[in-house]
Amino acid sequence: MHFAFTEQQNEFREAVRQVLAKECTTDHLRAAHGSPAARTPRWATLADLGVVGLSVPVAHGGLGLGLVDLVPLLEEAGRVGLPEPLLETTALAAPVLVGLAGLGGSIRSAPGADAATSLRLESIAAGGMAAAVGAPGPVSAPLAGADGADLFVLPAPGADGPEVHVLESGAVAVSPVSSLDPTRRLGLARWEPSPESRVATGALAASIIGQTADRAAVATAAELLGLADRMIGMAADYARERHQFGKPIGSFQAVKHLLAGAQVKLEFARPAVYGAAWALDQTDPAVAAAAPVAAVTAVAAVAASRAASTAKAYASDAATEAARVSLQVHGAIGYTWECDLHLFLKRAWALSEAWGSAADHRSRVLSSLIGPS
Amino acid sequence: MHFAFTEQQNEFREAVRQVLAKECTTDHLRAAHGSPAARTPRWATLADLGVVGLSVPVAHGGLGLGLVDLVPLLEEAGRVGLPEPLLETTALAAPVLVGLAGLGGSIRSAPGADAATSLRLESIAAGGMAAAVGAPGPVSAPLAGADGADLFVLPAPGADGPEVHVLESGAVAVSPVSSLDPTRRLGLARWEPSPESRVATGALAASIIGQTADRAAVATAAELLGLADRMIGMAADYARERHQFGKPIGSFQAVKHLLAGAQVKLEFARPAVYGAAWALDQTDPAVAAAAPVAAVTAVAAVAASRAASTAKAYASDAATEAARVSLQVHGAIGYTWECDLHLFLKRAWALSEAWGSAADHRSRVLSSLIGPS
Amino acid sequence: MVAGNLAVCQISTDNPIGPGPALDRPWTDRRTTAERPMGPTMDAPMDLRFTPAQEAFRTEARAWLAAHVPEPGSLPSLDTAEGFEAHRAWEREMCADRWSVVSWPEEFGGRGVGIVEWLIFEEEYWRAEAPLRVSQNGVFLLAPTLFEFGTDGQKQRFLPAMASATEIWCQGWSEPDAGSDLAGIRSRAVRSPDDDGWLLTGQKTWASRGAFAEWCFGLFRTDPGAERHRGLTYFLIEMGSPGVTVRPIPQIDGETGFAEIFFEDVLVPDEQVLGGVDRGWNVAMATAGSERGLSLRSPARYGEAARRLVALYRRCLVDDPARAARHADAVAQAWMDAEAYRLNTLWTATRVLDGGSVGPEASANKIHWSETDLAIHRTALALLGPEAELHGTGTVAPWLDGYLFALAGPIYAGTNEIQRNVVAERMLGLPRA
Amino acid sequence: MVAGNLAVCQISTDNPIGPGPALDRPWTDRRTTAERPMGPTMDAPMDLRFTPAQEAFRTEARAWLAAHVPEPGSLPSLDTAEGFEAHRAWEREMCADRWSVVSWPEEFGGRGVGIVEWLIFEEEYWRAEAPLRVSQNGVFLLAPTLFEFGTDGQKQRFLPAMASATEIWCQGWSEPDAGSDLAGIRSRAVRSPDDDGWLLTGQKTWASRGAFAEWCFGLFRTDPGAERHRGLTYFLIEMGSPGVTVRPIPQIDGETGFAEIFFEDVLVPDEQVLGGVDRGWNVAMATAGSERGLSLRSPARYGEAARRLVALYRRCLVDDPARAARHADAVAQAWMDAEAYRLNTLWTATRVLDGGSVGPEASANKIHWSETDLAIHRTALALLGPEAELHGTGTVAPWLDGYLFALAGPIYAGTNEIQRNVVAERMLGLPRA
Repeated sequence: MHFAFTEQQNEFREAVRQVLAKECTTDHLRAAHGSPAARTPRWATLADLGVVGLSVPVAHGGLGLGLVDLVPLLEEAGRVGLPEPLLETTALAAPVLVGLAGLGGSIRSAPGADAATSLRLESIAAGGMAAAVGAPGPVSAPLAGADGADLFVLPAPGADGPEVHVLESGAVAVSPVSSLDPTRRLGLARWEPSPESRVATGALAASIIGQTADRAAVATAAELLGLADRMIGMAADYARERHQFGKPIGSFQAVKHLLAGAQVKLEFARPAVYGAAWALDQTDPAVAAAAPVAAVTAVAAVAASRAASTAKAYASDAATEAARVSLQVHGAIGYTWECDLHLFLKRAWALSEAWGSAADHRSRVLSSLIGPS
Repeated sequence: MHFAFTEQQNEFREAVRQVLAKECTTDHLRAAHGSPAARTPRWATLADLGVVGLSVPVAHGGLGLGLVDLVPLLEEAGRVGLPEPLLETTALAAPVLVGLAGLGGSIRSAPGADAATSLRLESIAAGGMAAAVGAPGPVSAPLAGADGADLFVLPAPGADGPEVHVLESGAVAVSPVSSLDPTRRLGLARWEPSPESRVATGALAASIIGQTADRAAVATAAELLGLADRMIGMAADYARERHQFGKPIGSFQAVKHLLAGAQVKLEFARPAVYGAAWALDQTDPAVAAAAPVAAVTAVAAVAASRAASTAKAYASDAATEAARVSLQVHGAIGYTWECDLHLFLKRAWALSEAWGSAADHRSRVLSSLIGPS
Repeated sequence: MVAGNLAVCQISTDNPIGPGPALDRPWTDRRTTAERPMGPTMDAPMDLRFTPAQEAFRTEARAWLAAHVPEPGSLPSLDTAEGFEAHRAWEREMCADRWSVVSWPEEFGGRGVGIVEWLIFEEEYWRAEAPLRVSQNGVFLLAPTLFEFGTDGQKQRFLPAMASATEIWCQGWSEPDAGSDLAGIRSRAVRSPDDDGWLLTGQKTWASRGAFAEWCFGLFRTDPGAERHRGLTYFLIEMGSPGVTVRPIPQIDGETGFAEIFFEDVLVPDEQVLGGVDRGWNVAMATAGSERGLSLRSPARYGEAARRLVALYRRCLVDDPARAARHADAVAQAWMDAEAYRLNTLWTATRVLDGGSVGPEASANKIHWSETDLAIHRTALALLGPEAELHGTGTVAPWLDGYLFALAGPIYAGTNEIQRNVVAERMLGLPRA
Repeated sequence: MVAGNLAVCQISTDNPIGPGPALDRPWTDRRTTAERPMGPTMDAPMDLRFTPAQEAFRTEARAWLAAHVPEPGSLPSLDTAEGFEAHRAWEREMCADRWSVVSWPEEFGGRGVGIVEWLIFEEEYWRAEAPLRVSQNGVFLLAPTLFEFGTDGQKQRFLPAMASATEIWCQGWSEPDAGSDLAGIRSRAVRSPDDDGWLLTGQKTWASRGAFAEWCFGLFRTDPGAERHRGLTYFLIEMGSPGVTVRPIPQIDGETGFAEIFFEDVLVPDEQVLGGVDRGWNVAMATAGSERGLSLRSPARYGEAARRLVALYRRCLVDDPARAARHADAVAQAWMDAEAYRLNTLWTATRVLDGGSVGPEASANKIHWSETDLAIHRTALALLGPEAELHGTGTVAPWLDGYLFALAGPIYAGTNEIQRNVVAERMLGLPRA
């Protein structure tokens, strides 16, 4: 039992944190709100650092790492409200392609995947492709990151059950849908399923869709951790500076206890997210090799899925509580456009509902606890 | 629109409050915990004051008043944790008998009810009969006030739907069941339904059972108001006296806000309970005559029932919050047998679940809002 | 009466009496008010129904609103210059038929009706989905103070123009360093050189409607020597006066709900002092009271929102029953919170009608309505699920905008932290820190 | 390494580099710990599984417990004289086979295993529904302090007797006027006339196990001149000493969980001073730390309760599906709270294993476990509904007793209000009042 990140992982987080502190300031963020885009100079920088290609096999120009390696970086992305689709591209799309390419178990010494997949993986690692990934549910629902995406991974109902399709931007017509947070780049995707675009059917498609939903839950939860930490930090800073009744408002117990409550929620959300990332990696043949090989049992898969839901439920609640408390502590100033707080509030609200709300995941957890009945 | 108690009602409350302040101290309460009983000298005093017979027609020795008149007195009963079955006898059993006796609409100039019912009503008013009343649901459930009751009003499943039976203690075998609060005098009632005991069947039985449940919800809510007020008051007193860090703990914002939160819940529970009592009286032919006559429409009945559930849900939450907060403010001392607080905590916990919990009633409210679908 | 009643207790406790004749027990006296020697409505039996006259008033209001209320959502936002004027026009239209300030005396443009009728009007107003009240600050916050402290001249001068929205008011309370700590006000007023009035200097902020209003009411320090709550004066200031600069403050939703106002030696004549020099704090507290008390947030506002929430839930039951089930408890609680607020308001209104007043209950009120507003909108967004972020969508926008506005509820009009202090200190007698 | 890493950032931010060879990016170095020049376990990949050795330890513990744990509920209550002895006997039985203090060195009766093995043992202990630990105060609160501050003589004298429950300890922290404000302690100690030790005088309260314990550890003021936190000394006191009087305090459930202890010139020899005269506060804080930190509440306790809650929910699904549905969300949340506590404990344990320590996180921990305990039991009672008050009933009693105990959670070991202050001040850097 060793439940901690490695020095490498911590160094990587620190490096990315320092880069984002410079490249993703709230000024950058405000600019992105004005003209959101998928691939930016910042995206290129992240690609150069190896962040974008983290889950792409080494043979295809990536780092061949897993969700445990990615989660700390997603936390940092959340902390700065990173506008680019790191979650969709690196946490979701690339692993789907890797799985399809049958690189499982030997990810670091990849045999040739089929040509198209290889090219796409290489392009992702090089920062040349940003993805949007569809969630299970109504095909008509707006897609995060769709507006400006190069690559689409889309589930669709097929003749014999669910199917998974992969298309490039040329084959998908996107009509933008406005979100409270413009950097979400929501869009409605209109496209024609075809034998060429179909990459999986039946059981394989179902498992890809399920695993993608679990990875999305954990990756989104990781971003929410960073967002919560940022909002609590902003409120604490403000509470130290702002004076009323002749002292810093942070010295009032009411303010202390508001922030302490949010901090405790965050403290306990973190290990839940890290543990879920580890559990998912254990059930991912493409990554499990990294850790001492573990046979992926059905039981382990169910437990991993439950861990993913626990992580998302906890992180969603922690982030919405941090948002509520941070706004209350800021008072009227936090309600202004000038104050940076709203940039993070809006993203936190959007992500807390994305890929399943806290309540949605709590009911998933309970069903899996009482088992099929 | 005049939403207030009359001077008469306030005077009655004040009179009862003063009597109970002397006759139902925490010493009396501790004694009652040791040897709980249904009819006591205190019960006689309440009968003399007209409290016990409040809902009994004047012609039968009562005051012929309604739930609006009784609610303030039940609040006072709750405030002192009155051990005697005022709720079961005066709020529930007597009105059932009145309804059966066909005294509706002319309650104050009662024509002859059948002999047995008249005798029972007179006996109740004179303080000679204490009742226990069964709730809808499993017949096997323990009955509040059963241990020591003289009169039983019991619903039972019959050949053609629900039935209501009225029996005296001789006809019912009661095996006591111990409760966290001994003054609840819980008991399992074993009895044989018979044509003699049967007083209502079919629609009449159903409506008696339904109205009794609504009245019980509001009457219990009223006792919970008194309990919440008592517990908050005890905590506020303690917070003024108890010093830590060189000042009264009540001067710490954390303590202030705990109690303020509970107080706000209580403030808004009160009118909900009073309004529900008024609504039920409006739909009760035996009482409606008191107010300018109102035709009891089905709509009014549904609204009254919803008001009753709103009252119980609100009062249950207010009382459990008051209990939690009061114990937290008292700290370790509140956790001791010596401190009187537990006498009220235990009753509040029991009553918050009795006749439907807050959650039970919230779902009743919602169903009635969306209507049959 | 009370004496007699006490006597009874003496007897009944010291040695219980038998069930004597009913009249030994005053509360058993069934004579009606008319028949008994006793106060006015004080002794009317509890009755939550409205009188025929009140129902007639409702019918008249409903009919007028049905005929005049613009298509819901058809007016541009209150927080744009265009929308501001559109809302001003709506106020004029209401005023023309005496619906803008129903509870005011007729001489000032009202109908002289009571608080119950005002509550009825509000119910109809919200049910009709009529526009937001651009005159709110003046009508609900300043007017009560004017009626209480204003001279006849001031009433004549300001009330009719307020009723017709010819003059729209904004509030000059908070300052950058005086928010929760209102007594920390630094803006000051000194006598003008010609002694014909006061010269105001300083900065006010969070002035709703401040970007477009014609007039502003606010507190300034007239006695720099006096401590905190003393030495403040309540001024009525024309925004067009030389030396007044306004800087709109864009808010979280990008619109400019409020503004900063800068005063530089702004000359204000003596007749625009409300309630006397150096008496501003007491005067202002009257307004703060009404702000947190009955007049600012009518129950109808939340009752209507709760009604729409239940409708949304009904739709969700069809679209996504599992999601609906997960939030059923919250929907019921939100509806009950609105209903409890309605009943509590009727309870308080009756007390006021019977000669009572609204004390620290106003703080409990403010906590309740602000939390109710949040609960209603939070629950609606939960029912909308992933759609909740789609602020461009017709079904979503009202809930999302409403949520953003509700978020400010626990902050403005005195933060809920301050209100909890008031409840603890004034209702429960806990010591000040 | 860090330097190299910073270098990379410089380059990549100031002018982005192309995807150079992997080794430019230290975090892409896939060499194993063994292969790389680096610290011990520090760089082991994340792995939540237990080692084969640890699993073997679990198997051994499970087998022993299966063979020895008395029928659940068969022992009389810990808070009765009879039950106290029954629980002491159980501790002896565990000690005989070295299961009473697994994490202690073998010389003192333990197995010298690590924190992970201790957590595993706790999981098995709770899963086996084994008796409550009557030695808890000594083993979990005093022992860590003895190991840190005790002399060899003190360790030899007290630890083995503690491991075998021959001597059971109670805690003498709080005083009637020193609860949350522990530094307000008034009980004092003065040098004995013959200068052979100290004379203790004063009153301690809320001493769990105080009614029956043989020994007591607590703080007394040895330097009346020094202010608050200074001038306190940590004493180990034999309850049988002349001048010690115990008054049991019946608690809310009628049992005597704790006691008041009165000291009147109680002679305590110098060798029973722990950690040096006037240094008591620092010594005590170490214990307070472990009380709120890892050692007091093992995750297994809540994991097991959550498991029983889910079982209760499953039964409710059959008996009363509508009720079950109303509380489904709370059941899931309670289970997740216990699970999050387990994961957070493993996270903290790893940090400790890697040489880190438990700081103010201990306060966050205490808030979380106390609220989790309440949530689990409150939800269980909600599922039981009207039955919840039936404290005599087999299925109900454990939940009701557990709820009453959980209610004390936010109060003892430092109220949650105090803990929130610590979190705000030490984790978020907010200023002290």
